[in-house]
Amino acid sequence: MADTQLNKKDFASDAEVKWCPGCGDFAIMNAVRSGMVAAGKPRDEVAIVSGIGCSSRFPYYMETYGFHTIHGRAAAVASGVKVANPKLDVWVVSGDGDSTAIGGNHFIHAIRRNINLNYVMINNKIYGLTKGQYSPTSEMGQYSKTSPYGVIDYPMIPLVAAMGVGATFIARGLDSIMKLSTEICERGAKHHGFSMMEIYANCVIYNDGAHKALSSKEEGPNNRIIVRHGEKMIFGTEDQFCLVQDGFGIKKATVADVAEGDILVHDEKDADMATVLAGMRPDADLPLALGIIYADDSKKTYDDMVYEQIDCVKSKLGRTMDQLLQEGHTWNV
Amino acid sequence: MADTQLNKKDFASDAEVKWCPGCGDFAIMNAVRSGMVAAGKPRDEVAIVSGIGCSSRFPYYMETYGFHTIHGRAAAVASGVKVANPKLDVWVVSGDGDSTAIGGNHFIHAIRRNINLNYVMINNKIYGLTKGQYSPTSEMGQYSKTSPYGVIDYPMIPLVAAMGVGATFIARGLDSIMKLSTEICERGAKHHGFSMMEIYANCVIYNDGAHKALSSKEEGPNNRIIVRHGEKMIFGTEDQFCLVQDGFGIKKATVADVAEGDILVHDEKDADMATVLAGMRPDADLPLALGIIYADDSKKTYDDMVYEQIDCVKSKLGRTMDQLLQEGHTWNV
Amino acid sequence: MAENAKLTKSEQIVVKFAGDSGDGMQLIGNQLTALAALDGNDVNSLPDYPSEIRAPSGTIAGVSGFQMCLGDHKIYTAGDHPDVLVAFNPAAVKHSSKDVKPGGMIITNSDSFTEKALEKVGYEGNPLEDGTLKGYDVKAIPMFTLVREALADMDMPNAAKDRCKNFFTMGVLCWLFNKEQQLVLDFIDEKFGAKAKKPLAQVAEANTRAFKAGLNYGETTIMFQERFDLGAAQIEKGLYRNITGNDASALAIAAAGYKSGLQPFIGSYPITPATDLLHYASEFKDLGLVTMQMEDEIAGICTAVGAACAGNLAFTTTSGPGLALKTEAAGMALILEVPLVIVNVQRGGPCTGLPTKTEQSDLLQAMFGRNGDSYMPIIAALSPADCFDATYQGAKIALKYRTPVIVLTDGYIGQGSCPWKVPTMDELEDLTPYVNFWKPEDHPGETYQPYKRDPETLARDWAIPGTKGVQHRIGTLEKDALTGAVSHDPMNHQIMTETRKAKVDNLAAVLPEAEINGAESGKVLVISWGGTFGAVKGAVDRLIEEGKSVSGINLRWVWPFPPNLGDLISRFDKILVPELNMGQLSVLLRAKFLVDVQSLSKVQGDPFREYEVIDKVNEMLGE
Amino acid sequence: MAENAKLTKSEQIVVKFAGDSGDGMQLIGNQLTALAALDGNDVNSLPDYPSEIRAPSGTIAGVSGFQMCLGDHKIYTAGDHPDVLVAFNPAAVKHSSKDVKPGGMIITNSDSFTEKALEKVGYEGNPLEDGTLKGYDVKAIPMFTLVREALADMDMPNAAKDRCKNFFTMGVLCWLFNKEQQLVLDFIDEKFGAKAKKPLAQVAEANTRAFKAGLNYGETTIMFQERFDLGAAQIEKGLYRNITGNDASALAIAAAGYKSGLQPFIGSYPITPATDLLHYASEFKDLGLVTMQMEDEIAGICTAVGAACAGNLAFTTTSGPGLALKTEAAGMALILEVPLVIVNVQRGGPCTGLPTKTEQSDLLQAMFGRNGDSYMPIIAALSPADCFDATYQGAKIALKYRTPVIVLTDGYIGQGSCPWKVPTMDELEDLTPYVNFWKPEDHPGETYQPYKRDPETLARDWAIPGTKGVQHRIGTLEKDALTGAVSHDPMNHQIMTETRKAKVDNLAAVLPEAEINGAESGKVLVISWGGTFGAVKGAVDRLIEEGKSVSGINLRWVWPFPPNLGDLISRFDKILVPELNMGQLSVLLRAKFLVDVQSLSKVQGDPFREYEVIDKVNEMLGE
Ligand SMILES: Cc1ncc(C[n+]2csc(CCOP(=O)(O)OP(=O)(O)O)c2C)c(N)n1
Ligand SMILES: Cc1ncc(C[n+]2csc(CCOP(=O)(O)OP(=O)(O)O)c2C)c(N)n1
Ligand code: SF4
Ligand code: SF4
Ligand SMILES: [Mg+2]
Ligand SMILES: [Mg+2]
Repeated sequence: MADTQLNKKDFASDAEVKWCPGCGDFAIMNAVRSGMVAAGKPRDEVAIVSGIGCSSRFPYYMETYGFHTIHGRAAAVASGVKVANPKLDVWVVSGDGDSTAIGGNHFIHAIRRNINLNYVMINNKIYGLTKGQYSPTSEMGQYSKTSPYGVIDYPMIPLVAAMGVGATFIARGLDSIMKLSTEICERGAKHHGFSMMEIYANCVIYNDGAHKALSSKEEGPNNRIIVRHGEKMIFGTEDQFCLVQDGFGIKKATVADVAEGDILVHDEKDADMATVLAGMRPDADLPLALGIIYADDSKKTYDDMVYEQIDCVKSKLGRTMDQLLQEGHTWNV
Repeated sequence: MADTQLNKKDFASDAEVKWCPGCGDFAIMNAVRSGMVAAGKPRDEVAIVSGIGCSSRFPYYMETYGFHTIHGRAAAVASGVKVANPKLDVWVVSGDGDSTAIGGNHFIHAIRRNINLNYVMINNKIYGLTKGQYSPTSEMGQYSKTSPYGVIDYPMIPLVAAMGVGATFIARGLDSIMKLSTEICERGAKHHGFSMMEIYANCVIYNDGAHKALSSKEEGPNNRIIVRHGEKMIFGTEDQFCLVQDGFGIKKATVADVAEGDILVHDEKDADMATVLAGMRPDADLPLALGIIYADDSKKTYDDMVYEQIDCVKSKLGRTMDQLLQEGHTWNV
Repeated sequence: MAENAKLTKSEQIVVKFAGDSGDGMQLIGNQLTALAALDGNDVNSLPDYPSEIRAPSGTIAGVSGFQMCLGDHKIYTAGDHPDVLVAFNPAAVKHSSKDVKPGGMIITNSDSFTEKALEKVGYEGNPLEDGTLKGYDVKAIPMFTLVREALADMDMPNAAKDRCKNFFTMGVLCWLFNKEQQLVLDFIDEKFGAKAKKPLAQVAEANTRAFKAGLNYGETTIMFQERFDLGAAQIEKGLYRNITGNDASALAIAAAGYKSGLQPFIGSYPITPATDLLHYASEFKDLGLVTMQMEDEIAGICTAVGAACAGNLAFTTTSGPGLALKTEAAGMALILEVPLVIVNVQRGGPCTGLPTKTEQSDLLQAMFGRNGDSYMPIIAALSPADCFDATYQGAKIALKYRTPVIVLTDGYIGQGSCPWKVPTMDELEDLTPYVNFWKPEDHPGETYQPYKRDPETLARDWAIPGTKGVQHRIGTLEKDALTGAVSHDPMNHQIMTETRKAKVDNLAAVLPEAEINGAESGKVLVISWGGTFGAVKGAVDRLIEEGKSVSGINLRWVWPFPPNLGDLISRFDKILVPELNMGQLSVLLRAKFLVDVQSLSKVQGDPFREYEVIDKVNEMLGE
Repeated sequence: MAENAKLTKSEQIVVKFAGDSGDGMQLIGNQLTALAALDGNDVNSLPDYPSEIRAPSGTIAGVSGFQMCLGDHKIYTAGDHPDVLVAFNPAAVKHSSKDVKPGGMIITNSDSFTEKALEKVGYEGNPLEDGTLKGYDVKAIPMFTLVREALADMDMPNAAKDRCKNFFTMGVLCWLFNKEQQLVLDFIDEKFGAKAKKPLAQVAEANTRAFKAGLNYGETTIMFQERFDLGAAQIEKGLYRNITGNDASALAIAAAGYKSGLQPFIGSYPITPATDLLHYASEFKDLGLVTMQMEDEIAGICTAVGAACAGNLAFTTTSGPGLALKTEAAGMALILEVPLVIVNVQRGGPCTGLPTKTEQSDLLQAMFGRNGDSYMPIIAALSPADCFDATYQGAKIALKYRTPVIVLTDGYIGQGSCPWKVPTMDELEDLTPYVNFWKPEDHPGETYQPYKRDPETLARDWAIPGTKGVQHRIGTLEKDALTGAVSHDPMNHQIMTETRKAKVDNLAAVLPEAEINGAESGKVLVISWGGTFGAVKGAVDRLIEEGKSVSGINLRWVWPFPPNLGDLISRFDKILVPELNMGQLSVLLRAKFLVDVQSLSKVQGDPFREYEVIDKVNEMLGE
């Protein structure tokens, strides 16, 4: 099969997909396959690394190289894969628990280093595989097996955390808006640097309806905004709402009430704005931001710098192995 | 000794302080002692938890309870101490490596939970104890024992990362500005919630002069700004510079060039502004922000909520141990 | 017609349920357990489920099983081969029929034997008809048909009606095993009736009807020629409750907190198969149990260490890969010499391995998986109910000796259940004597020395933050043997290393002696530990009955060994250690006693069957 | 006058330098090492420094030491008691003089014996005058005075001049040990002269003058009645370099990459005493060695596993507490069956323990510190120079068998140095035969099966990402024995567990046999491993010389054991295992061979001295 002709189905392995019927992960798998098509690499130059979790079963279902590693360490393993073999297109698929709980440290440091990974975090706000404990992204008050009286941890907002450590690309999708997820995966795949793609998913078994306020036909459009570079930030079932700047923050307004020029226009290269957008939450009467919130290709990637430095030192020092072994103070017996 | 009469010296243990002469940690120790005096707790109700590093030797020098634990885990151990015994005044002292490298995960999650800890991160941008390797806060290009050709990791800005996971108090000090460090520790000690206090320190042995651009008499005032709630943000050797808003960000201006009303006034309760302030860096032609950048007492602490929940469930269910043991389906033989 | 069926007195019956994972095998198994237990039988059970959350239904991979043994005497395992298999679909038949005793009964839902279902599992014909199951006593019951009929006038979707087949089956079994129907009716009432947390009147009604339909089916059809009648077991009088090992550990944690006067504290992170412990314990907020679900296992143990330092009774709970992550911090508890109980519910390894399968392969990790010379006591629970006692004892020793203690259970006993005689709080040993925090007022004129020790237990003098006037600093660097200050003195390190080892070694002297099952000397001694207890006990009992020169010992404390173990071992010609690992206890026994222990290894995610032990012993006896 | 001093032929001389940590004891020690080695002596050294970065100067706690043994024959340890102690201040005298051989020489800087300095260490009088050092041959030299005089006309601060006392001392020693002065002059030139990286003409000049002043001082004063003259050692011809164990490991990593044709990769996190390895390796960018300093140890090993998966030759480097954190991920390499070398430089434990002190207490952690049954080969380096070979061999076995391998060194050999015969790249074994990635073009008509194995080594067929057409998925759940797909099949797990164990066990057959030092049978066999090699070798040699029935064996591969070990052990009455731990190898030997190994334990942060082994053997011989 010629590489150029690949389509989504070519990325499907023949392993039986074992998620629960109705699980949001199915849709995301589809979107990622599109992303891979967009990246344009042949399947044998793609590697997917995952941790442990329902979502982390992902690699088995993809006709690429795949490593289903250990819980929380996917970002670190993938960093090794990418730096060791930079010509590979390396993806990470990881759950909210895998990424932000046990994997939190590797997650933030991979972002900080801007390693050129395509990172898909499937956020169902619950630990699915272990049967329903709350995660760092679970909501305050959420009931779960380990919070029978309600969660008392404040939730982490992964994209805000990502901005806090210098992300160069953040995007948020929703399992039920397939077109958007696909768009995100395609852009993420092409972004040169760490592409942080958070996609909300529904866990039908342990956290069913967690994203209903966003996905419902009636109320969804009032609770979310899909941002697009250069476009005005208007949303709502009837495009009745918009976003306007409020000091260093953002507030919601009714389109009818504001001057057109005051409606914010999305600028995907504005890191400060992106941080504020990523942090918007319906419970603060702001829509959840979906779409490509931040994308900046101007920062060098870690993996590029590794080899730049090697080349630079090579040209400066360029020792042979024998020279290295014999360096310093030597003598003959 | 009556509790009320405590002064700084009362918090000095009789262990010999073993930092290198000239190490920035000495000044910070002094500031923390002031903080403890301000907190007003008797010494036997104070516990200091540290990780491993030069800075983490801290507890030995303090006449309080002290636990010198393992590398990177101070935040987790301290969380246990505080939740187990909430009447204690619990401090953490940790290095930049201890906090943001191996300890990164516990650090961000303790902040996210808003556990009522006083967290002093001594940032010398180097691993001191292990003799000079770069840390996640080291600068791009910095030479160190493990970066003989220059660091290629982007630095983490701990306070921005802290804001990214929902910090309720962030402040930054500099070892050489003793008064400010003291002020920070005093306020931090009194903040109800996680008090994130980053204090830059000079490691005279392995990273001497790392903060020179900030501390030098000539240039320092041009490279830093001490922010104070309600005050205009003006800085410079001759107060010639100021900060003005620029979209969602901040830019530097010359006082002479801007209308007085355009000069930003610091609002320590504005989280969005705080995030931008915390991220200012001299290499982006912005002064490094020092002082109390963000302080918001309105969020409940995790430790408070633990006991609120316990009380609530007690009053609702209030089983005895025997009732618990006998719950469910029982039968007599 | 029921009266025509022969009522056969049985000593024990092995029953196995098999069906789709989503089909509630564990639930129905637990119901029969309760039913039998309420009726005075002893019961032991063994769940067996796939590792997928929802493996595709109707496939072999998706089959869940639940095997149990009911008896009129003490039952130690879930039995070897089922006398009765209840297999709800073709996949279950294919998966489990081969295990059934020759001539054993297979009850199945013939309505589920559709062409599609048969095809899905690779049956060419219908095994109920084509002789595939020759040699078994097959009862093909059209369960859906019968249940729908019984509920014909109820306004429920068929799918909901079909779900009542489990209670229909309970009806059949209730009749078959001659159990008291009222018990099941009460159960339905409790679960769905007016008194339930969430009353569901329709479900109660439907299940009641389905259950009665099942009962009637047994009585009125001529399908069953034989009924089983189990006498009551000779078990201790008292209040009983069916309990899983994980739940028992959770209760022990709360109880130990209560009886020590300390606030119990769990710092943990979810991991299969230890999660249920945390789930259940999280419900005990009203009893003041603090549970912190942390960001990872390291944080879990570290908060626990912090809580211990602050004077709580601290626990951390996990399974193999989690224990691997906790090793450095376990060393912290060890060198700080604070009490900490690590409950490790073992699963199949290495690495992620077989998360839902049982194994005993963390023993050597528990022994040696830390940097430096760092010994800790290890106690192993031998049954679900025993998890209570093992955890409670672990807490006691941790407190008394100021040491981390590892409690080993495994997926089988952690998730399996058995009847448990519920103790009253009064009966439980008082733990307050082991707490004795150092307070200046109790030691007039003395200066507090953090590492001064009790000469007998070697427990150090322990003062917690908040204690007036004795603030002090300790850490994880080597410490002076008295003051606890950092010490790099060579001889001090030697002394401290030896002292830490001696503390654990000395414990042996006060531990109960190992009890021998059988003669005090002989040809073969079989040593069990943890979950292998049941199979070994059953096997040795049978071998002794057969007059073989075989005895058994169970190790409750796996480290240190009971003081009389060496002596007992020396009185036998051969020693056998069956283990669900590659011979880990064997390594410890061989190293300690220089005896050529033979290891019977099994790493198949499944506990031993009695016959496996019996066969091996017979082989060793040369028979 | 010099000519009056007697030139005594010596076989070996033990010298110790002691002074403030900031005073460059290690530097001067290394200089003397180089000087002696250049002159054909064999040398072995032992640094000993406080754990504080900068312990307060002039205090006992702040004393750094560097002991070395120079000889005309192969030298295996830094010697027992110094013949010559060079103590630069009163603290150093107080700290180290008690170790000096009776009648031994103590050279000291009398200018440093100020009242304040004496007081600081608790000397009531001046030990140089008040008889405290009776029984020693004390050479009190006013070094500052003499050096300042020699540099009188140079425009330098006195503090800088005083720093030249080290080269002054080198001058004295050069004369005392009858060494070629040109070597030192060359050295100064190389280090500070025109050819140096950062030429410092003034420093070069000052040190040259100070050195010559020292030489002259030896020659012209009547202080020394005796000079030592060491013959050249009978060591192999070739190019030599003085090297620390950590540096040797770093070089081996680069070399193994080169000789395997793979990109070498280190994923690591700094930890004492392993950091130097990472420091040095970080300089090898021009040789294509990738080092990633990660956020923690777990990330360190995980990136290394990722790099291995991607086809690099992957290493991770650490010390005890770091190894504890890497356990889960080490299991990942094991179950994925990818090559990975874990270099662990052991230090004093448990927990943070004694970071700067040596110990061998990670052996059982290396063996068993992982969840599940998870065996890995373990190789131990026996000297600083041997770290090269041990690391290289580790890489070879990792590649050949597709397995993680643990290389154990320790603080003593990692940071200590000795002369190393530099191999040429041509001499090193070619590692490319062990790489053999699976490529479709080499296997026409075959389907790639990730877990198909080489029948001999049991190494699996290994294809890396980027290989055309064989994309596949593997993970850390148990895998099918052929396809590598997730498998929960009970017998498959049994087979895989046994196969993983067999892979390591089988390695024994191809490992070199254990070589015996001495007779093949006798009364006492002393078994050394890793860093105990030197002391045991020296001790056994001496005991054999004395005609005792004693032999020695060194274990290079600590797991699996060499095939002939059991046989050799059985030929001796008693077995002694000296270890810098509480008897960890003993546990393995006892369990394996059921022999009553006696353990000589030492946990004092310090390697064995020969006499300690000799005393113990004599005790066992009943003498
Ligand atoms: C070291 C370790 N700790 C814990 C676990 C148990 N575990 C497996 S997946 C998981 C969380 C899964 O949640 P998430 O990452 O959100 O994935 P999801 O299943 O929701 O897709 C946990 C706690 C493990 N496998 N390994
Ligand atoms: C598990 C573990 N890994 C690594 C180390 C080694 N180590 C000790 S302190 C330290 C870093 C210290 O840097 P920092 O936290 O910035 O403190 P500083 O010494 O600069 O004050 C490291 C890497 C350790 N002690 N334990
Ligand atoms: S449990 Fe939840 S997350 Fe897991 S497969 Fe099922 S629906 Fe998806
Ligand atoms: S090494 Fe640096 S950080 Fe450590 S004590 Fe010395 S000056 Fe301070
Ligand atoms: Mg999830
Ligand atoms: Mg630092």
